[in-house]
Amino acid sequence: MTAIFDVRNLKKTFGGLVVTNDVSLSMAPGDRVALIGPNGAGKTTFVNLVTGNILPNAGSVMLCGEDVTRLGPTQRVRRGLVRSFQVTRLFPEMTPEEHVALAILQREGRSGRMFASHRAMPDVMQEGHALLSRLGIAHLARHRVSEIAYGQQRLLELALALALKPKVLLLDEPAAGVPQSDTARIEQAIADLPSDLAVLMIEHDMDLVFRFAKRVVVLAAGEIIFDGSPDAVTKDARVRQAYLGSYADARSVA
Amino acid sequence: MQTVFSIGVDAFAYGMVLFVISIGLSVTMGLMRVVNLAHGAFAMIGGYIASYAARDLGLAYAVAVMLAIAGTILIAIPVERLLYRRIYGQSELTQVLMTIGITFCIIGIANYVFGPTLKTIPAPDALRQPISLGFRTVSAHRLFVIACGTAVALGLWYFIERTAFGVKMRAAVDNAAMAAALGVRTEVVYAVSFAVAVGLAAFGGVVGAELLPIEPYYALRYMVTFLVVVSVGGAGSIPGALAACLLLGAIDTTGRYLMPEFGEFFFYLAVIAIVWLFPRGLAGRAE
Amino acid sequence: MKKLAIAALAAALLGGVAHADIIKVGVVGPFSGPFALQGKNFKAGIDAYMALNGNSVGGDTIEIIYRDVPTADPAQSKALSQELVVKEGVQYLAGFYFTPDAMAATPLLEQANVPMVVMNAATSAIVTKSPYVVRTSFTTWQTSTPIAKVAFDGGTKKVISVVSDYGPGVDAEAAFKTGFEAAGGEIVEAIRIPLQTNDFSPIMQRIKDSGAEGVFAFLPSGPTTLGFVKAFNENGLKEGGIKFFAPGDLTQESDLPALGEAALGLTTTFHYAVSHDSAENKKFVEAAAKAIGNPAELSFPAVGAYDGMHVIYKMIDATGGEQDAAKAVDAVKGLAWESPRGPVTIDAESRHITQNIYLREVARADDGTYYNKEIQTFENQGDPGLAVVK
Amino acid sequence: MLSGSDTLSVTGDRRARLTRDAIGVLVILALGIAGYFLFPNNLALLTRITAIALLVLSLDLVTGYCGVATLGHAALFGAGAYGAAIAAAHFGIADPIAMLAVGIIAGSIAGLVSGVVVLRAHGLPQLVLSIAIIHLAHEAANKASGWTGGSDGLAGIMPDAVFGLWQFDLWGRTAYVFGIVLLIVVFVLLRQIVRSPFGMLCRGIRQDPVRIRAMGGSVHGTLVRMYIISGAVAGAGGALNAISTQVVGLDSLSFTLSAEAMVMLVLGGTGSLYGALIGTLAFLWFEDVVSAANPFHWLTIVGALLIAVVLFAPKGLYGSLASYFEHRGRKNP
Repeated sequence: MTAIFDVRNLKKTFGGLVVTNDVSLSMAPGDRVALIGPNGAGKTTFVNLVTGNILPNAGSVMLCGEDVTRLGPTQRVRRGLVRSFQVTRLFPEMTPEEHVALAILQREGRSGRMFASHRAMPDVMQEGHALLSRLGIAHLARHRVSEIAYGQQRLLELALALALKPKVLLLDEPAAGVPQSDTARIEQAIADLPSDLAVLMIEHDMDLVFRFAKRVVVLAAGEIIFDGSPDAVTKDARVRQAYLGSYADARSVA
Repeated sequence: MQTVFSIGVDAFAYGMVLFVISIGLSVTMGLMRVVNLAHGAFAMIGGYIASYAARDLGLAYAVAVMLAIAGTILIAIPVERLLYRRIYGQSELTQVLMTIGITFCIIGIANYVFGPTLKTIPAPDALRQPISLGFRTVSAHRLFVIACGTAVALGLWYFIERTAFGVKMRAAVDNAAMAAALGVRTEVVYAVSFAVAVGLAAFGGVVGAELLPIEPYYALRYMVTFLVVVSVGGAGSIPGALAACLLLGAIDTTGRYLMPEFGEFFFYLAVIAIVWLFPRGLAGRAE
Repeated sequence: MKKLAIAALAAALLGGVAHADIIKVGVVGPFSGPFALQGKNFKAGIDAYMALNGNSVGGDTIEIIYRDVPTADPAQSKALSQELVVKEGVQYLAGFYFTPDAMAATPLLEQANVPMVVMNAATSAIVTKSPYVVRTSFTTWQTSTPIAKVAFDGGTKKVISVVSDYGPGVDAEAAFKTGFEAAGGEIVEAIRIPLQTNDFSPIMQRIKDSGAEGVFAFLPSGPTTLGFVKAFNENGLKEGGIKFFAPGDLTQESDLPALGEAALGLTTTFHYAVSHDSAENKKFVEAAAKAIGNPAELSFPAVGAYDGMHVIYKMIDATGGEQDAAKAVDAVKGLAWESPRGPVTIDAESRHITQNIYLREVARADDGTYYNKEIQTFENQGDPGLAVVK
Repeated sequence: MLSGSDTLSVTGDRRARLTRDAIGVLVILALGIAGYFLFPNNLALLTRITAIALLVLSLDLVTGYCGVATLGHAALFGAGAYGAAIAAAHFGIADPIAMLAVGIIAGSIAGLVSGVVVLRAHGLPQLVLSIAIIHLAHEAANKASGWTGGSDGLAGIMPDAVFGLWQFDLWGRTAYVFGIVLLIVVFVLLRQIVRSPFGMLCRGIRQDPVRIRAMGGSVHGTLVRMYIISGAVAGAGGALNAISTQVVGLDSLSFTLSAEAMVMLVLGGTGSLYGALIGTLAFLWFEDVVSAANPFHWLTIVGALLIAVVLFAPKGLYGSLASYFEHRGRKNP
């Protein structure tokens, strides 16, 4: 299968510090890849490089065969590269209905319309409602986001990403901060993601990683030290060293 | 060449005056995160007290300055407790509304108590002499203000960066909850910081009165100038404020010398250019 | 008998209507904000006049209604004037410290049948905007022209002009330039500085570098004037023998305590000094000082207001209290009287005040206060600025 | 409250919305008519309030809906006022509708320019950019006295009768009706805009611009567009001011007016068109009453009012009222 998302030899330095070194990662439609790595491994920088918030010193990012390395974040989103945030970034004064409507309209290039509210657009309302129903938060459609529980906000975060109909989806710790009781729903939602979508999930929770991923990529000190099956990852010596080493370091610091 | 030196001296002196008057605002806006439009009002109160002490009571200049600082802080304490405390951490717009309200009230009261005329603060004879620099003369008062500015800059820098209180203050601003958990009494920190800011305002109002004379409308007349220099410098940064004052002072002075007709254009175009290049101010930190 | 009684009653009633009216005068001025002092002077002048001349004319009681326009704001001035006319029913509009404020209200006059008595605004053109405008103050041209002659005759041939960049400043510059060049002098440079100027040192340097023997200046009163005069001294221009010329706005009495020693010896020309030596003025100063509270705050807008009230009283007298703007204005054309500032006449054609302009010098009185000492009189000066307007 | 309404009826929604808007328009209209008959002698003031209300509405669009802090919004208003006035005084365009159109265009252009500049920074530096703009605009108008009349103001604006039928009169009746109609039209258009996808996008930007970018939305472009719309509204206000007072002064391009507009907006409550209207009405009415009662010391009383509002109605008059009723509504459903 051809790669829909292809990162080649990405390199980023801050001052003299190399934070991303020669990272390559390729994904095909339908891939379920988990990106893991100890703290400070450069995951955040990698996400920012991929989404276009910062520009690399070398290397390229290809999306559907197009070189998007020099494009800004919004351009990449419009080409189908969508991310979710590790800490929910929603509009506290707006309702879930408005969130998804905005995303749908944005996707269709209709967000600049100045007359007629989204509620007068049956197609948008139906699609939005279907999406909220799929994630089980339709009953909250008209509550302010500031009034709904965090677990449900995480679901909405997911809904927002889906409303953009991405080709490649970056999930940044989708279950972070969610109470135990709600994680099942989020996991279910992730399991139900469209099968042709390429999903890259950054996650700490190894249980979730094993249930979700068909492939695991390990980032340590800015380099990819492992790229293979979930079964193999725990047996890999470098991975063990990276993790245990860093744990040992962490303990000595504390 | 002589003209260049001459402009340089004027620019430096003007920049330092701006610095002495505005730096208190940098403390409230940068360290306490309060858009304090009433800064000029406190400077004005200081000026009135000094004028009353020196001119009507005939006290010595130094005594008048001390009285002005102490008196202004004294007046500011209830204002802080009753009003400012309500707007810490509120939105900028709310702070603008409250502090403009306070400014209006102070203007009205000053107008009622002191009348609408200009008030001067008689300086000692030593400060009233023109002093010759060889190629030109400057008033001794300007040199005095330059010295005051330098002293304030160093003192404040030491206070914020080097003393235990400065550490607490920065901690309280960065994360009030965390600071409180560590045993910092944030309301005390805020009250002291506010007193420092008001004291600086009063001091600036008094020593800057030669250039910005005291009258009831003082509080609004120079509000924009204070706001601009502090923001251009990057609120909360002393070196930033100093740099902004000297830079804007230089641009203003040069512009007024070379093309006085377009003085205002120079100043504000420079402001736009600086903010365009440094959208967070000269010494702005990432937010 | 009964008929007679009714007639008497009717006469009494009618008479009552005709002779016990309240005539309202609307006064627009800056009563708060940066120019509150000038508005305060308006009120002092009006109060003084009413204290000395009673508050009624021919049985009609005069009532003053004040409206505040803190800074030049023509839209607000027009709205308030309109409100004074249609809501309060004023028969006379008066006051107007700023030219744009007066200009904005002139279109109302004819339709409203209301005369306007300008008590300060000093741009020549105002009186041409409506036949119902009468001015009892001065124009910048009127007060700035004589100083040009004084300067030239005093031996200063090269002058630099420095004015604030706004209407009155531009007027002053033009008036001085016209007068000075006509006399044979040379304006080496004419600088207009922004209204918001805090530091005048660069300007002083510029004056020094220009090689002029004297400086002509016009700036708004208050902090700007203070800053300019102080800088003039501190930068050694006074010591350096550079002469200082200005119309009297710069050394108005309310600024003198603050200017203090720095102002000593400054020469200005103006239509009024609080120190003017006449019985009429003594009476006025006494009453106005009482009205304003602090005598040190008294300055020229008070006399404009005082004489403005005189004109309004004459108008009321002439119309018998009826609202008739044309008749009222006609009645004061050519009116001459002894004002606190000296003999004055309302010019029949321009409806602007013809008056003496005095050359004065700031001097120190025995009690240590400063005052404008009149040293020369230019008699019966009209407004040279009107020729330029036309 | 709409909680638990799983079924979304599009037509029902629309009807509810239209009803709410109709009520809003009717309230303005009723107030307008009441003003006309109850205060027939204050129409000049009421027209001025209407013109300033347009400025405050316009400010609300960028500050309340987009979160842009500006103390230079009078630049847009002044552009409209001078645009209309110059068209009338120098080019003989005296038809009020045409003057209005010129004002709207001039305001939009000013909106574009100041939008591009102001949006360069955030927070305090942004405030300072806006202050710089208003001072530059003020100075420029002062310098170009040949066109603007400089500090003397631009007089000699003689608008024709509206549609050739209604002359502008001394009592300001025509100007008032003209203003109220303009306000209602603008209000209806703005209601549409703030509820449209575009308005939603703007509100999103105010709450979290990063999220908008992550949705592929253009923050800068959207804000500039809103600034242009805001300029059109402020320009209409400026033109109304020029038409009704027939004189334009430098005050219409002043920092003072900008700051006052901000005070009125915050007083009423940001982020709501009603808040902007209520803030303007409350502030100017209060100012008029107090300054007529005591022309010498009214500023103190206005100051006290502002302090009281922050202490007792921190969300502004309308905002606090709305949340009070929302609160009550929730307590007693």
